[in-house]
Amino acid sequence: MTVSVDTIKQIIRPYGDTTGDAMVQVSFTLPVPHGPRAESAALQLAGKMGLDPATVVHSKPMGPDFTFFIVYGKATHLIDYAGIVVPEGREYPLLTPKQVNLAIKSVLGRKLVVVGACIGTDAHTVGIDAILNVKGFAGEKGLEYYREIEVHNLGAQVEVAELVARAKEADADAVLVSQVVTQKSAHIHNTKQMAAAFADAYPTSVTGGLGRPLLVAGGPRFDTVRAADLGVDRIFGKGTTPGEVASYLVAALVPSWSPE
Amino acid sequence: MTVSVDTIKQIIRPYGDTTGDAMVQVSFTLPVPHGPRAESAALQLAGKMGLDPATVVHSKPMGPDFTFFIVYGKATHLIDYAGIVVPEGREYPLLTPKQVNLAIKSVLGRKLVVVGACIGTDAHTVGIDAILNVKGFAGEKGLEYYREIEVHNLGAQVEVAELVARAKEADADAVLVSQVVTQKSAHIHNTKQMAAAFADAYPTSVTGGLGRPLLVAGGPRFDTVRAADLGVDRIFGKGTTPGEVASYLVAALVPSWSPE
Amino acid sequence: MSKLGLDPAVVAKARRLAARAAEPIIEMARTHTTVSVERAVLRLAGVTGADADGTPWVNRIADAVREQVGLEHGVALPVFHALREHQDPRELVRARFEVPEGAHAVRAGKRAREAVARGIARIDANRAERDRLLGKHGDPDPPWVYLIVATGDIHEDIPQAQAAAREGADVIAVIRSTGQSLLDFVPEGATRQGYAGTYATQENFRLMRAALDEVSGELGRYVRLTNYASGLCMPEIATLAGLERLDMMLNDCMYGIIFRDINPKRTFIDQRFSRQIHARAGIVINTGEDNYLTTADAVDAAHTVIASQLLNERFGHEAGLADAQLGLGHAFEINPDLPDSFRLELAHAQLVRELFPDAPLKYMPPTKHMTGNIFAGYLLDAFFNLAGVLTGQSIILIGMMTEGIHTPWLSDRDLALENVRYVRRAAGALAEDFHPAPGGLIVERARRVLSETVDLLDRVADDGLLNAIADGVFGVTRRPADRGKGLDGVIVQADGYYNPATEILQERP
Amino acid sequence: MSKLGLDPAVVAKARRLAARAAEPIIEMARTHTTVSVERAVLRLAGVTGADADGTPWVNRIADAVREQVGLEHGVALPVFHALREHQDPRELVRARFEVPEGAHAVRAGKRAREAVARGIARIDANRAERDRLLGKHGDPDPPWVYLIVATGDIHEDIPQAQAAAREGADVIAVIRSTGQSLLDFVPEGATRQGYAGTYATQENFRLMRAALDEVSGELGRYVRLTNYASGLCMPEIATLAGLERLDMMLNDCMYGIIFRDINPKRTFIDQRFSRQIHARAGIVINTGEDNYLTTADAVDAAHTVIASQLLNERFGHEAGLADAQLGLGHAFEINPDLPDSFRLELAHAQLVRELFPDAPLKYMPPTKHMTGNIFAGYLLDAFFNLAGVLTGQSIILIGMMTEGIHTPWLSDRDLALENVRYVRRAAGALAEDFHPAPGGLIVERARRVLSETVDLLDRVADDGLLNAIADGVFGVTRRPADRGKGLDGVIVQADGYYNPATEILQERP
Ligand code: B12
Ligand code: B12
Ligand SMILES: Cc1ncc(COP(=O)(O)O)c(C=O)c1O
Ligand SMILES: Cc1ncc(COP(=O)(O)O)c(C=O)c1O
Repeated sequence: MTVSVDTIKQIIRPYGDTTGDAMVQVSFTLPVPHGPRAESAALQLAGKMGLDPATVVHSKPMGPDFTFFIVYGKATHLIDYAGIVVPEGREYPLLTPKQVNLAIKSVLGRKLVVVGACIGTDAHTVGIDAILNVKGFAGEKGLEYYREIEVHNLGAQVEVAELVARAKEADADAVLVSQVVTQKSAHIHNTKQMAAAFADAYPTSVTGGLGRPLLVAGGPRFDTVRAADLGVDRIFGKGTTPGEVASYLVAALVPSWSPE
Repeated sequence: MTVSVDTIKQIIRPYGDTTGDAMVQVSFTLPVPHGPRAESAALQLAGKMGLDPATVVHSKPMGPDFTFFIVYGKATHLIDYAGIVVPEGREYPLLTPKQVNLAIKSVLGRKLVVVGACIGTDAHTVGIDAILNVKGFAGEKGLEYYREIEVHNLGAQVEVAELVARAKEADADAVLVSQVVTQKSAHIHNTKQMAAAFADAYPTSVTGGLGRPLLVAGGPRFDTVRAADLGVDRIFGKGTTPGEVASYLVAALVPSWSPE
Repeated sequence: MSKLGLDPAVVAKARRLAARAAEPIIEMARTHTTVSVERAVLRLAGVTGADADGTPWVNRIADAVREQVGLEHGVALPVFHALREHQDPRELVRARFEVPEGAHAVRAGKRAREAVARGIARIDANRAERDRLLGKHGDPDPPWVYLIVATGDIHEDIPQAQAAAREGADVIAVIRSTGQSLLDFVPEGATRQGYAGTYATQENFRLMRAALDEVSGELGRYVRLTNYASGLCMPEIATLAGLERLDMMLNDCMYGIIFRDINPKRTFIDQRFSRQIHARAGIVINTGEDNYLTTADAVDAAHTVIASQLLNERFGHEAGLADAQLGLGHAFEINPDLPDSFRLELAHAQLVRELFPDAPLKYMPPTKHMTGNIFAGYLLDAFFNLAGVLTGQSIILIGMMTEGIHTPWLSDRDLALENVRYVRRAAGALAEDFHPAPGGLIVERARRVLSETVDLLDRVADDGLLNAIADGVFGVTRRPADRGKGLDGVIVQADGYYNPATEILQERP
Repeated sequence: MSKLGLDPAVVAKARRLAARAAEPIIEMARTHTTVSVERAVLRLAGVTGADADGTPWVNRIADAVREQVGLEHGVALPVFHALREHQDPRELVRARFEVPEGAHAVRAGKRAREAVARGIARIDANRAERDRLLGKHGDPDPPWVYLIVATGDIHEDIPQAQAAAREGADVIAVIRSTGQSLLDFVPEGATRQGYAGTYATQENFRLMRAALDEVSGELGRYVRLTNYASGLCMPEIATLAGLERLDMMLNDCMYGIIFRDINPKRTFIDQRFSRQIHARAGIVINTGEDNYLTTADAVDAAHTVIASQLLNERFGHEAGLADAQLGLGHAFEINPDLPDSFRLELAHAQLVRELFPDAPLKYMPPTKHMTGNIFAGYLLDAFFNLAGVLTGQSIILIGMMTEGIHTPWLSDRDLALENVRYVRRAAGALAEDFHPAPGGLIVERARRVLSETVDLLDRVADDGLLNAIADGVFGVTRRPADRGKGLDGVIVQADGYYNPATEILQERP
């Protein structure tokens, strides 16, 4: 992941209808009965969030013990827009299927083997299928369409032990797992557990993907963590296309190849 | 304004679907082009608001220069619910129209004179009419209905100088002004200007309402300020009923009377 | 093809009664003039600019004439008589005015008429230019999406208006500064200091129209511009709108009376002249019945909306407006807590549609029952948008989920457009599947509102419209005929009153 | 009264083809049994509880029987034969089983039948009790508002469910823990550790039903309880639902196959038995066609939904379910970016309504096209609610504006209820004003979907349903007949197979 920092100093604030008004909207529930005391609590929270002044524009009892609030207020915070360290979208070049196939064939001299699954009790296969199935996503064909990629899509609710076994059996170059359910941070736990199991199963494993298959995780809500935190090599988020994944696989597993 | 403080210590957090999850929703616009850099800026703001972790669940370009965001995150703040200083709803007893009339008649021995208006360029009369007109509000009749109250409703867009003149002319006991438009803090400026004009016009004026008519301001969005800040005697907000206002007038102008 | 099965005899009766109620008012308007009507004549005759204090020359001149010889003969004869000697307004205001007689009068009248005719020719040219641009850029199909800008600064308004057009607005309204309608003059020049809106000035009109012409070309769709005529300067603002090719104008026969406490006579006289100008300019007027429902209940007072629309129609026709220029207003303001609120609204909206089949109806979103609950607000706006689609409304104002909180933010407008776009795209031609059940709630409700309208107009025709207004029939606000702002600007025409503008406009082109 | 003017001959043909496609499957189900069917028999016969590891005794017993003598004769004869000596399950699992013959078989069969009959009598009593409570508390008019609780902890679920009922829910669904459908046993006791849902157990069913009885009394309205039968333990969960007076159950002939990769044969055998139980219990089943539209496109695959509903109907009827017990599922999943999406949806929803006039249709809200834009989501849910009103759907799941983000929060549910309440209150009987234009988009679309359904069923009837499933016809997911979980639990019945439950259920009461 590389970073880019703008050279111009630029301090921004939220925008309602005038530059600098800094207005934002917030909603939340407090576990207290509706009434003026609850409203004061809501304003206290808004204050702690740095909203000053803040107005409760709506409050509604939800049963005897909870109150829902909508608050508008002026954020006192400044954002140093110029100083923002922004993850670059992609640290590798985007290749056509043709280029991907050529890279694998000419450098590897054999098919690149990919094993994919939804692990744990997660049964949301639409995301991983979008990446793997021929049908693909957003107009791009999935990895099965690539002549030089051999895809084993294990489907949903695959246990980690089974995934490791199947990856070994297939002699996988890369393992792609999808995690969509995030309740109680399921996606984080499951992915870490998977990474640990691969580390165990491949004692020669060193960070960077040597000695074990490349580990790739994907799903719509991984944006609060980094790959290293999970023990995987890369994370793909919302709206990923198959071409991005194929290009990444080439960059990571066939690094010596260059499109020229 | 009196305060009440609970004796039990109670620390609360926002509630999504589990006690203590502390989840809140936020939306805002940043004056920057859509993209990963903007998203990082949105997360920076969320972080400064004390949301950790925070997720951008929606971001949308609005033209080339602005981006709209919806963010969900866990608020790191605690609310000391027990320690909250909560404004008591009302510092005076609520009276029936009969009691109000009796108080005025028996103590004042003449009609109580009220002058009402929307000042400045504000033309929103529905609120002040709700308080003054016979028709009233929320099932309660307005002040015109009270036999012992003489109401001069000047209507909309009354200039402060005219209001002062009319108040003098009518020998007003109380002046009631409504301010609904809050853009560029118009309600604050206009009310302050009105209070200052009355202070000027009644040189004997001392705080507490002696020597000048009682000054009452009302409108839906006065909740960020206190009466003293504006130089008026009391503020009424959203959902005020005529009975509350009449009862307050008695408490403030006929303090010696008691319902027993 | 009527969906409500309205009885044509009842409809005809309602129209007859409206005409009867309007007649005495029209007669009054024919025999009176106002300071603003006279200033409008000067504007048509080419007088522009203001003195160092910002007071327009037209005000200075009309005031001077009034002081010296009165305005009961009109401003045209005294001024064009005086113009023999003084050409520059700076001098003219210091002239000694007299009402010319005999050959002098004939000569002054002729020159006044020539000057005013040049102004009207410019209005005609603008109308032709609009037609040309509509052909060139394309005229969007109704319903037109109507969006508001209101920064107070014309130079901020312009990029916002262009952005709104790019996001789908077919009509841009520049909201006026809150105080302007009570000013008895039209401010001059480009302005940057408005208050919850931007001043309506000739230069602001020009700048905005030019900006929208630019974006119309870019988008391949003519983007209309609208502003507000109502107020103490209705005739003048209407004139400026014609001179600067605005496309629509808020212009109601009673709005100023009820919501700005402007004197009823003043308003009725001004509206007639201003509508004669609009008629010539090809401008679509938008009336203000929607406002009634912010002070009165939308169910109880539904018939007052219809009655007022029929009056506005009558006054409009009499002033020369074609049906296609009558953007009659109504609004989605029924309390959402009421059972069947949406069906009742469909009844009202369909009734308006069927009563005025050729009018480009202006349909206003919910405002009164919008609270701080922005989700509830977004929902209500969606049903408003749907009602618009189902009943074939023409000009759709876009509701903001934050209506109960603040003037629209950039994001409010964006979300509002997403809302209306979804509803229109998703519902498509759903109106063709909407057929109120015979004898059902919708049909019965529409019939009842129409019959209440007839009853009301019957009373108004008998008692007089001015008395009805004094009684608070419209918007539950009482406005006696001899009170309110601007009454001192009303003048009874003397024998020999001459107004070249009215003369030309009444000849019809 | 048809609004679409469907051709009855085409409808009849579709039903005939569905029956033909279903027939071989029914035959297979009649001649096979599964481990779960046999365990269900034991449960009906009164076997309860689990060993120290939490493995239910029914599993231990059935496994022991299978190991020793196989299950091809059913579990009833060997077990009731062994019961001569061992009464306690703890001992029974250690018994030596044999398949009794001659008089022994007759005696074991008789006692098995008596025991199972007691279980079925309890189901009958529950059904009568439901009828009594419906009379006492009152049965809400459809559409029923269906709300979900999913805390994972039955003791958290209970207050949430009661709160939801107080806020207007007519049906409470307790979502199951994500992994449960793949467990080949039913967990025991009250559970507090579920994962995005709470385990379906007999005790949890009992606790929740009691809590809802309490709140039904309070509200004067019988609040229904539903849970999920589908999965590897369909027959057993259906049995437990009958024993604990649940009111509805998710039960689809193909959901487990397509969305949980359960073996097709296993599923078809299990669903038949489970539906026989539901039929007897007076439970309304909810089928899962809505799920197809999360993996397939709602427009392209609309006919697969209808085809599947016709199959579910046929399988349901054959298992003894009345029309009033067929809560056929469908969903509002058309891409909101498509032109006419709402009208297309009205076509689909009305088609389902007219094809199954007596079925309590289950209508699911948008999920697939819900994004992080909660305002857009709230809007889409409003149109879903409106479609439900316009097309007379029966069981309305309540859409959450945060569907694209997280499992529902308290406030999401509250706002969702405000949404549906507004739409229902505002629209009232608007359906009576909805009359698709003859030859219009809605009528033509419905006709086309129906004809595509007929074509599809024609192919399926010829090629075999198992092949169609293997080809990915439903939910674009391929499931070959010899793959998937639980195939090893499928057993061909031997001559002399005896299942007292099936016997009693097929006698019909
Ligand atoms: C379809 C769906 C289902 C279908 C799944 C069918 C199937 N075969 O997949 C069905 C109906 C069976 C289902 C069931 C359930 N679901 Co569901 N479901 C959804 C839904 C509507 C859409 C998900 C989807 O398909 N998105 C489209 C795909 C293309 O997007 P994607 O997954 O993000 O994938 C993209 C990227 O993330 C990335 N990607 C994803 N994985 C991978 C992997 C790799 C290696 C790479 C490189 C990239 C990558 O690339 C993809 C293409 O760009 C969402 C709500 C929503 N609108 O998001 C809920 C949702 C995901 N479900 C949810 C839940 C809780 C469930 C249930 C438990 C009960 C319920 N409430 O419905 C059950 C049980 C499921 C289980 N055991 O896991 C929750 C999850 C909540 C959370 N955040 O924890 C959601 C958010 C709904 C909600 N608000 O409650 N569900
Ligand atoms: C009705 C209305 C109008 C009517 C007013 C008719 C009339 N005769 O009053 C018309 C159509 C004319 C109008 C015009 C305009 N309006 Co307006 N209008 C509203 C609307 C829809 C409802 C206000 C209302 O009547 N509320 C009901 C009353 C009963 O509530 P209330 O005023 O809060 O009063 C209660 C309490 O506050 C209190 N109270 C109020 N005053 C007083 C005084 C005293 C002494 C006491 C004791 C108590 C008290 O008691 C009342 C009863 O409980 C609001 C939007 C909304 N939904 O709130 C916009 C709104 C107030 N309008 C607004 C604006 C900007 C305008 C315009 C400038 C243009 C426009 N965008 O429409 C013009 C110009 C008006 C002007 N010059 O002031 C904005 C104000 C934005 C802001 N916060 O600054 C709003 C919020 C709409 C918006 N989002 O843009 N409007
Ligand atoms: C017909 C009409 N004229 C004028 C206005 C605006 O007038 P003002 O500028 O006085 O607020 C409105 C308000 O919506 C209106 O409906
Ligand atoms: C028919 C049917 N059965 C069962 C389920 C739930 O199954 P599981 O518990 O496996 O997620 C669903 C999901 O919505 C369904 O539609």
